[in-house]
Amino acid sequence: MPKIIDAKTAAAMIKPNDRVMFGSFLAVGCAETIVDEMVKLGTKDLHLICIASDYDDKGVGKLLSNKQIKSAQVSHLGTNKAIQEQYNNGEIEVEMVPQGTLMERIRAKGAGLGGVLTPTGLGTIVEEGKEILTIDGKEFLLEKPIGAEWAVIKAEKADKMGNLVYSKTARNANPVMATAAEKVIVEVNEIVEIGEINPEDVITPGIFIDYIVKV
Amino acid sequence: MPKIIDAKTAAAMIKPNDRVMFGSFLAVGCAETIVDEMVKLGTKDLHLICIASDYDDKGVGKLLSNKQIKSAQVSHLGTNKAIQEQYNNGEIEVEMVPQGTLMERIRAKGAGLGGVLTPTGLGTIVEEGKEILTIDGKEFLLEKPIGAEWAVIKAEKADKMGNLVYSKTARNANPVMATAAEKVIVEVNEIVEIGEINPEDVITPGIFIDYIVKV
Amino acid sequence: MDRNDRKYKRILIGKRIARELNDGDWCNLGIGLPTEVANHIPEGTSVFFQTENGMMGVGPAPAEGQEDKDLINAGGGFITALPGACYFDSCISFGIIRGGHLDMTVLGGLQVDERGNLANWMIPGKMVPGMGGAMDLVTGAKKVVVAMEHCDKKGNSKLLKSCTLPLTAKEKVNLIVTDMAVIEIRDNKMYLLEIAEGLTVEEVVKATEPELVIPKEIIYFGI
Amino acid sequence: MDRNDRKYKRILIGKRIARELNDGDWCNLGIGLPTEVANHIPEGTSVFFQTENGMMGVGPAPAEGQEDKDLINAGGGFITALPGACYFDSCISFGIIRGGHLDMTVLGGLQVDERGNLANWMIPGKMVPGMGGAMDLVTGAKKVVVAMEHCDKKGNSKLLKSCTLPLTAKEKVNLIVTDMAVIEIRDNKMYLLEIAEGLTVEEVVKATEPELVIPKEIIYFGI
Repeated sequence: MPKIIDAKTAAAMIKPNDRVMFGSFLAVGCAETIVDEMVKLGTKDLHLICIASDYDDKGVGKLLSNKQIKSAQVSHLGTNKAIQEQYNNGEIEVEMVPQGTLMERIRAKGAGLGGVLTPTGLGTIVEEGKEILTIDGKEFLLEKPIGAEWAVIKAEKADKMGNLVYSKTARNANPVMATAAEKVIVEVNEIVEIGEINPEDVITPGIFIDYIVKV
Repeated sequence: MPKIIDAKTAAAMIKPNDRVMFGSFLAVGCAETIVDEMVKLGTKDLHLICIASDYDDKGVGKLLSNKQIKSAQVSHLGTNKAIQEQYNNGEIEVEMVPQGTLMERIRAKGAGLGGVLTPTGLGTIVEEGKEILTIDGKEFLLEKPIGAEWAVIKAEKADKMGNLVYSKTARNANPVMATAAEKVIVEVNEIVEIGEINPEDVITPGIFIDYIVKV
Repeated sequence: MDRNDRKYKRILIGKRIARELNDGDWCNLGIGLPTEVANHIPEGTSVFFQTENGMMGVGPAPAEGQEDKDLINAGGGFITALPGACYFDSCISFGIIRGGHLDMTVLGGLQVDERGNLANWMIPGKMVPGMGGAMDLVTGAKKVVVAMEHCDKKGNSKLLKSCTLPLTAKEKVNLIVTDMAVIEIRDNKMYLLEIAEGLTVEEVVKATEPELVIPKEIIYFGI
Repeated sequence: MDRNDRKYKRILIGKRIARELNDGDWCNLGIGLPTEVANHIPEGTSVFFQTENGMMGVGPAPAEGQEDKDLINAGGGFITALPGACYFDSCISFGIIRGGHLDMTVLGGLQVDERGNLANWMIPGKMVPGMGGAMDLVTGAKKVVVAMEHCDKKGNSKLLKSCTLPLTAKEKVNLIVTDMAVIEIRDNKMYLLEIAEGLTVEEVVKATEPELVIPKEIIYFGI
């Protein structure tokens, strides 16, 4: 059963050099309260795993503006000046991962796979340094799992067992990231009693959740 | 948008030598009405893809009892005498696939992957004839996608766009199979108007569905 | 409207691409120019739009004050959900994209070459926005349509013999619709299908770096 | 109850395995003997049971007449859903299993050897029920416990130096609980942890093919 903690406590558990994945898509579906506490605390040298780097003043972008990220695996950083600058200055190491490949790599970690074979990225710079396998006459890139010490995700509602439901497009990468980290912290707008979420509606089963933070 | 057809029409579309995947787990979540019409029609030489072979008189087992299956990929056949007999007599070709591997292989097809690397089956007869890859010092089996001409699935309810919701453990392999076949036929207990299913509750998006059969 | 007007070009391209869509198609529109396509779906044709951040059934932008902070498209713009819409996570969303379930995807382009290579995600030393979902979309969709202006600001052809920018995907583009022409890519060749009203074949050929296969009969498209 | 009684053995094994579970654990119980474990969870301990056909939070069998045809466990038996239960598809279910998210899985066994190899899914030329989810469970769960009788019907040890039947998984078994003993497998050795009340160490050693590492102090378990 997950522990219910506050955002400050959550932020303090994350240490320098930890890999942290955030479910967020242009700051929608982002655990903003926890991000704010992380910014206040200022823990540095984090490795960021996220779909996009969001905005300079919104979502995970705040951690970039505050120079807390030393490296990142993202699919998009066009909406964030801080990371573009730090990237151009060599202050941050960035691996650009196609969004679908990023999702598959995270899912692979969560589902115990050693990797997946994907056509995305073939013939592009994404294939650099990667093994290419030919399966039944077609070429595929071998993409390896991506895991993390922490997943910091956002959901609409949790019951006390950690079963989660989301809101609209704020769902995005949150469910898959919940499967792929050693510890998972979810920020929710509402905590309800066990049994108050219809078992058919649960998107993320409670087994994946370690900590719940209520906004 | 999917077509609404009757079970007899559905059964008649499936031709000899077609690969057909059925969502069913010991006959729960099985499109029984379509199976019954397939038995009446008697189309032979089908390739069956299913979690289990169900029972001789229930679920996909009825197709086996009626000798309509020439080959099968399943994870379990212990509850079905017909397939055990036909297997021992050499009348049917069976590939035993671990259940989780079966799900990943079907998902791989549906998600455009060339294969997945899994530890399940290592050191067992499942690894026979398969490539073993070492990723970061750990061995994995390379498992290839499984697709089919047809997925015949069962859901509780569909709207007219093909968005589906399921009932309890009758969900099982139905959602993943909906992604992996050239044509998908769903048997449902109820068809509702577009907009009557909450967009948050949809488990299988309508894009995957070609035909709806109402019981 | 002036043929050189940006808005004219946008409508011209969007309207022409809309005609590629069939009733019941499932489609993903990229950020920018491609979104114009949604404004020109012929009456009586139902097309369902995906946004790769996790939804099928994208509706028009909400009225001011009606925005839902949890409901955006892949460009970060507020949207609405049409009846029959559904939400899903990014994994399912890219399963739809990569599994070949989309009938069509429309993307912007920096360069397209005659082998169907597309470059649209980075300019080395300059802009590194990242590929986002573009590589997956171009690799996975059944039909890949590029919507872009025919020439860059300096007047150079964006249709090339060989792309010089880093690729988004290799040999995947099926159709290019520009403010000057509709061009199909097949067997490593560019086939001129239609030209914009008011232009001549010679003007299109001159503005295009690779050789164009010219049809016997010229078809024109307009707004 | 007689120590040779099947029901006695079943309770003895189930009760002992139940003690391996910690408050809040997530666990999968195989068909047959392992299901007995659910009947012996210590009071005050919450354990959540998965059924791999797609549910977390398995409750006891329903009262007669209360069966729901859509609610079964992996053995096909009718079950109920506890408060906090949730349903998911087989892909997510095996993601939970293979991704290492289950604290423990309990399975029956035909043979276990001192390297931790398990055979429990087929007898060549005889029974071919198939592995179902067993290979995934044994490969993926954090702790793998085998529940079985110590000897077969002929009195031969089911604990072997080397399995002779086709394997379910290689070197994955952590603990064996039989009607005679609790044995841990570590570094390719079998460590005797406890013996059943009424038995002597000599009797257990005699009934076991591989060498057992005997503890200094003998602990007994009973029902």
